[in-house]
Amino acid sequence: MAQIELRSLTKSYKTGKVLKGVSLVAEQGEIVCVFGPSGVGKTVLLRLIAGVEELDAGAIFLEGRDVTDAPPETRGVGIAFQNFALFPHMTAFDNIGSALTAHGASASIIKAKVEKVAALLKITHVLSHLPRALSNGQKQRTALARALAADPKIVLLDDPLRNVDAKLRYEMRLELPSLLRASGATVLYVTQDYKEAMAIGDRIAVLVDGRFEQIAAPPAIYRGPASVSVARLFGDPSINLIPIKPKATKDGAVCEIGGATVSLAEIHAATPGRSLLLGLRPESLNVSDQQAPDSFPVEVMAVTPLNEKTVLLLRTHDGQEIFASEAGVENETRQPGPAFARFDATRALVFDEASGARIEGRA
Amino acid sequence: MSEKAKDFFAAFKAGRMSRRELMSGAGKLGVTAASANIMLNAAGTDAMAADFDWMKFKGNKLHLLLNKHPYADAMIADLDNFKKMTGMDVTYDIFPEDVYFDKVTAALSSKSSQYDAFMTGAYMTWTYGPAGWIEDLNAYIKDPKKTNPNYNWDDVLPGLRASTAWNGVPGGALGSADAKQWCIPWGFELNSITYNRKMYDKAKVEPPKNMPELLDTAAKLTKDLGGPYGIGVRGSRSWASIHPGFLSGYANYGQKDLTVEGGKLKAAMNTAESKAYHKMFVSMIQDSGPKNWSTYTWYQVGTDLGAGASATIFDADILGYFMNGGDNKEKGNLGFHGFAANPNAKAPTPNVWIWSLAMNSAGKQKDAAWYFMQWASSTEHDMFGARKMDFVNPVRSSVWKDEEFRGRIAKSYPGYVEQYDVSAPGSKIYFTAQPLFFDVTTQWAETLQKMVAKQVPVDEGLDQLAASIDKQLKDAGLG
Amino acid sequence: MEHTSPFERIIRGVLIAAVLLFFLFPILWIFLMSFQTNEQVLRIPPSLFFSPTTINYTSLVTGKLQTAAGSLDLAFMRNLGNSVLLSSVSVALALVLGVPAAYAFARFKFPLSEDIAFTLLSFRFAPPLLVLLPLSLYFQAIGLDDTYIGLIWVYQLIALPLILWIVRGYFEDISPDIEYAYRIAGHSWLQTFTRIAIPLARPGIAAAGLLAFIFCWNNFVFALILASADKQPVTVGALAFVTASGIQYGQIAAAIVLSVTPTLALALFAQRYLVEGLSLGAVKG
Amino acid sequence: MTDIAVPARRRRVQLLPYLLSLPALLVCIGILVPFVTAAYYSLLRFRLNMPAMKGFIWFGNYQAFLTDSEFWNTVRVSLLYTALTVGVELVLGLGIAMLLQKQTRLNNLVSILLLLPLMTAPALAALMWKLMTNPNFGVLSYLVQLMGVHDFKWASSPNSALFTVVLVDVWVYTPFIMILLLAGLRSLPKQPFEAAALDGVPRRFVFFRITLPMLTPYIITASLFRLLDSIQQFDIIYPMTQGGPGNTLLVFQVRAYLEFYQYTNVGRSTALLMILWAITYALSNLFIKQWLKLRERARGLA
Repeated sequence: MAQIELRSLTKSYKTGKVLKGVSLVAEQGEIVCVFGPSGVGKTVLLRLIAGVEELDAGAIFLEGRDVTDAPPETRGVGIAFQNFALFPHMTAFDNIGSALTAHGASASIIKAKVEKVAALLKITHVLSHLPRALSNGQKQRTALARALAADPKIVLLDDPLRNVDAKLRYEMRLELPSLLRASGATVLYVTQDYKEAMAIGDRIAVLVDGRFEQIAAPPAIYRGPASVSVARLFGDPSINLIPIKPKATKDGAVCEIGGATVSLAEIHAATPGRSLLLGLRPESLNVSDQQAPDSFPVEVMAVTPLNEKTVLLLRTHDGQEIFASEAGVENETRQPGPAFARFDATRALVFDEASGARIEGRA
Repeated sequence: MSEKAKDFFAAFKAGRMSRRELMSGAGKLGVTAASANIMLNAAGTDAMAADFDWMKFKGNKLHLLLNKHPYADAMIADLDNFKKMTGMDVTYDIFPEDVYFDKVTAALSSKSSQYDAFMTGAYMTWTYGPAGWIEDLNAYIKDPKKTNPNYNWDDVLPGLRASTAWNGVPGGALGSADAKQWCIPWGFELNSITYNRKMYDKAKVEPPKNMPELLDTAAKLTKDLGGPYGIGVRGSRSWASIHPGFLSGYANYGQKDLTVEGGKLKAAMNTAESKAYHKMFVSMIQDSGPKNWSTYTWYQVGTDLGAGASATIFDADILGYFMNGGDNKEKGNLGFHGFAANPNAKAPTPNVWIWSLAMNSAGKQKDAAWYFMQWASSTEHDMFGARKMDFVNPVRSSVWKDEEFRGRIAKSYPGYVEQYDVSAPGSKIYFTAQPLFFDVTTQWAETLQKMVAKQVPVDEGLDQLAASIDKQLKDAGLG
Repeated sequence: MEHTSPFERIIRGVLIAAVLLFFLFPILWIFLMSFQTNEQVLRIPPSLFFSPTTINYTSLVTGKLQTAAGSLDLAFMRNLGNSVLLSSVSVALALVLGVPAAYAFARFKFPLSEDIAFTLLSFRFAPPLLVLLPLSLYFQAIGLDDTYIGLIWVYQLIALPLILWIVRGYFEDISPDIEYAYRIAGHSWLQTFTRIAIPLARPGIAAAGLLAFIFCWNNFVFALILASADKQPVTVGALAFVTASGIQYGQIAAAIVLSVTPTLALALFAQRYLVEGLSLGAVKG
Repeated sequence: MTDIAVPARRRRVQLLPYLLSLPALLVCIGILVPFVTAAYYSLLRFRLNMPAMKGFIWFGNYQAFLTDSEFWNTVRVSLLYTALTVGVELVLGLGIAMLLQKQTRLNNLVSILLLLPLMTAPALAALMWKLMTNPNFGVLSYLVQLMGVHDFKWASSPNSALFTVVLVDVWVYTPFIMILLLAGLRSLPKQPFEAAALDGVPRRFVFFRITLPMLTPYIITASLFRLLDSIQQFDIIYPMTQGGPGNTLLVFQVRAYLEFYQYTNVGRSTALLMILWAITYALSNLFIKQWLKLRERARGLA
């Protein structure tokens, strides 16, 4: 049974329409990351589901029940806010226990459950503290514990790692999936960090311009983004987009990049003359001093070694700047200057320039 | 009270026992001096009860609005006798004079039936009467079914009876044949000189006999005493600053506030004589008056005299009377002196202030209220207050003839009775009765303040005042 | 501000002393006066030295005033009781009415909300006398004339706008997510309001309540016109010492001292909240 | 992803906020019925002790004010009094608040003690000040004399009357402003000040460019409430001078009080008060608009 079902939710504010028909079905035990750029309405969506904001149109079903008009306290969800929203006048224990008191649980049950979830989140030692005495990480764990304490069937997490430091974020990214899975709840996890989404989500629902542009498992989204906008959101540096006009030749489809002719995958032979965007992930670009078949000449403008990779800024001969990245930083010989770039045509993504939709290149 | 005690008091009442015998005898019976007073008057009220059904309104509850004043204190001290005699209950609200009349206006204008009867001055009835807030008491006084046969209305000083009766016509003479009796005189004040005898002896001056002398004496006192100032008069921005000494002296020069011609009112403060009088009065304050004159009310004038900060006051005689007693520093040092401001006048012409009792038109038990009023203004209560309490000046001629009262005053307040006897014949209300009384007097006080502060010369100030008042009279359809 | 030179500290000390002198000298003088007889008060020149008497206090407390004119009954303690009753009930009512309304304006944007909020605040604009004149007529007609209920009702004009204004701002500064979190956890709106919103706004409510209490306590005109002697508060009642035979300054001083005491006690009690409570909220943008 | 056509939901009418705010509104409106009555009275020639001349005269009472120099004097005095008291109290209150800004036990105690004048009812405070400025027994008069000023007449001279009542008002109400501004100062964020201190920015610059702007919302609120009380002043002036000497202190409410309770001129009294109301309304509106604007801006930044 679908635990969460959203049907064409729309919501607008004075400043404009934020959600323009959002639909989603999430199954039991599934972690769905709602991902999208900031300000796109991810938080609004969570609030609609939690019932603290009112829909303009659409319907929400939780655990098979229509809760569109139900007040928040009857929806049976657990939520953790981005700003934690702990109750400043209650101890961490009472904060976590608040979801249990509402359902009239006995003191001993509350104690047992709070301590269990606190142990899971490693905050047992601060249970008697007031929020103002907690560190940011402890606050964040308390907020999570509060969301999980009552064993809700549905958990909504609003960018819970945003306000914690990098180290903690990294740790939590590793811990969270197993923790959430152990709870057995269906989780909607809002984030604006694609890595986080990919690390945590069973599926990622990409919210762009008021709609889910794509809902799919992380690798599928990365490899096969439904559109330019989705493709742009994944990857760092982000995907290179080069306008091309494929031509059909006897050897198959080709296009011109920076004066050189480059082969495309077979399927694009069917789209000659159309304005397309060639999407090249930086890591799929191969930069070499040597000219090779299907390579195109570039100028290496800058070399930026990062920890685990090196990012190159290239300029094609027709003036377009693109990024390439190479694993590792060992290749210290890499110098600015003329070079040749090449890519694997079967892994290149091709989008229709007008609609932004991806043109399926391979199965 | 035991029967024995009752007989005892009855014996005194019948003249078979002297007062001293009564008091010592009462002591032996275990009656304190204070309750002896009440018992004594109980004997009086017993006498009053003859031939009248005082119990007619038994069980009624009256509610009074009273000013914080010795008259009210005297009434309250005697109130148990009224309750006993009539079987009525009486409660009251007391407010200090500063806010008392505002409270009365508030209560009456809201047509509140809360209060059955209340204390008032005659001037106020010029507002309350036409507004329809108070009853014409002639209907009660003249009705033998309502008024006990011993009430003896004619015993009340005729000047006071007239001054509290008005026909409601703007400018109409007080006490005219068609006048309505808006209130019953209860106690009253004459305006005269009270002076500090010690200071006068020290400065070697005599009590002044007229306005020019007063100016000289006050100036000399201020100069010679080195501290106290010469003359205290009221100066606050209120009608209350106009009506005591100021208007008494003004009237003595034959001046009027307004003139009435053919039913039309006209301001009369800008005559040459008036200007001369104002100049004297103003320079008297400037030279020898209190520094804070423009905030001076009854209280400051009295307090200064009692505390030895001033040597003389030209104000109510009873203010001097109060300051000569109590715990005042200058207690016993004060002298009293009737005062004719105009050297050419034969006798003083004090403007009077009459504390009176009036009946609320919105009240729901008027006949019962009248029972209270006639008791409170009866000879018996008047006599009790005059003899035992500070109920001066009493309004009944029979009380003024009472030797015990005169004796008590003569002993503790030397010169007071003489002052009264000189002042009384010429005393009456010298204001013109009309609805704009408070507008006119307040503005008059404001103008006086400006003159004393030298913001405007006297002549010019009075011309402006008269013009402004004429305009207001005209606007109100009176001028 | 941390690095203050000794010179600056001295200047600060002197300034604070000067401020205390200006604001507390009259209070101190009144306090001293309350232990003097009228005769001592009215000495020329005034003096700091006197043999203290407690007569003013005993006469206030026992209700018997000995004056030149004899013994008078005083209703001062009753007046004090009236003040306590009128002010505390008025503020309590204003809180009961005002806090939910303040919450509504802070949390919900509903049609006419700003208009209603402004209207409520604007009750402070109406000159008291303007309302008072016809009010006494209406009160007479509907039987509220000279009743505690009538007075408490009128006192809402003083207390309610103040409480609304301050508490509304305070609520607005509390993150709504905190309340949402509680509701989503399964608590009803009312539980959330009473267990989260109100406790969190407590400093603001306490501070606003205290200020409203002070303003109610100090009111003079409403009480003067609308209350009879047995219902009047100390502000009007203290005038009873202004008698025809003199002003009893000693007693007025003692009355002021006694009348300030309950409010001062309340302020000391609420001290923790006072500054904190005013610092968030209304006052802030 | 295709849109499933779902009809727009009918918005539920939110009853709760109305339920929460209506009782307060009703209680106040009940009290405000008299306001309408008063507005009507102000259009009448209506003097209680001359019932015969009662009649509807439209804006006759108001028109009469236009040419009445006494009225303009009242407007002038009221505004002057308001400007002086609010101005002095603001400056003084801000100064004291800054002295007490640091959270120490002593400063907290001082701030509570300074509230004492506010707890003294103005009506009683006026009575005490009247005694303290009495030329004979008054301790202040005595002190002033010791300082060699012999002819200072406090409330009794037109030259010093305004000074005296403003002094009493300042004494009573400065603590009110002080406590609001103290709360404001203590709630200001610390960073800008620390940064300024590190950069060695002059104190004066910090005060005018950082402290004052950040404190503005508090200043507006404090001034608004003081303004409302000050322009409607009655409790201090009436007992001290009844509007005198002359017409020096004849502010709106004192004059209206006399017009009603002494002259029983209901029409003129209510017309005066309606004008006072209009002035108050306009001034408050100005303040509240400003306050809302600042608030909006603060929200926008958040």
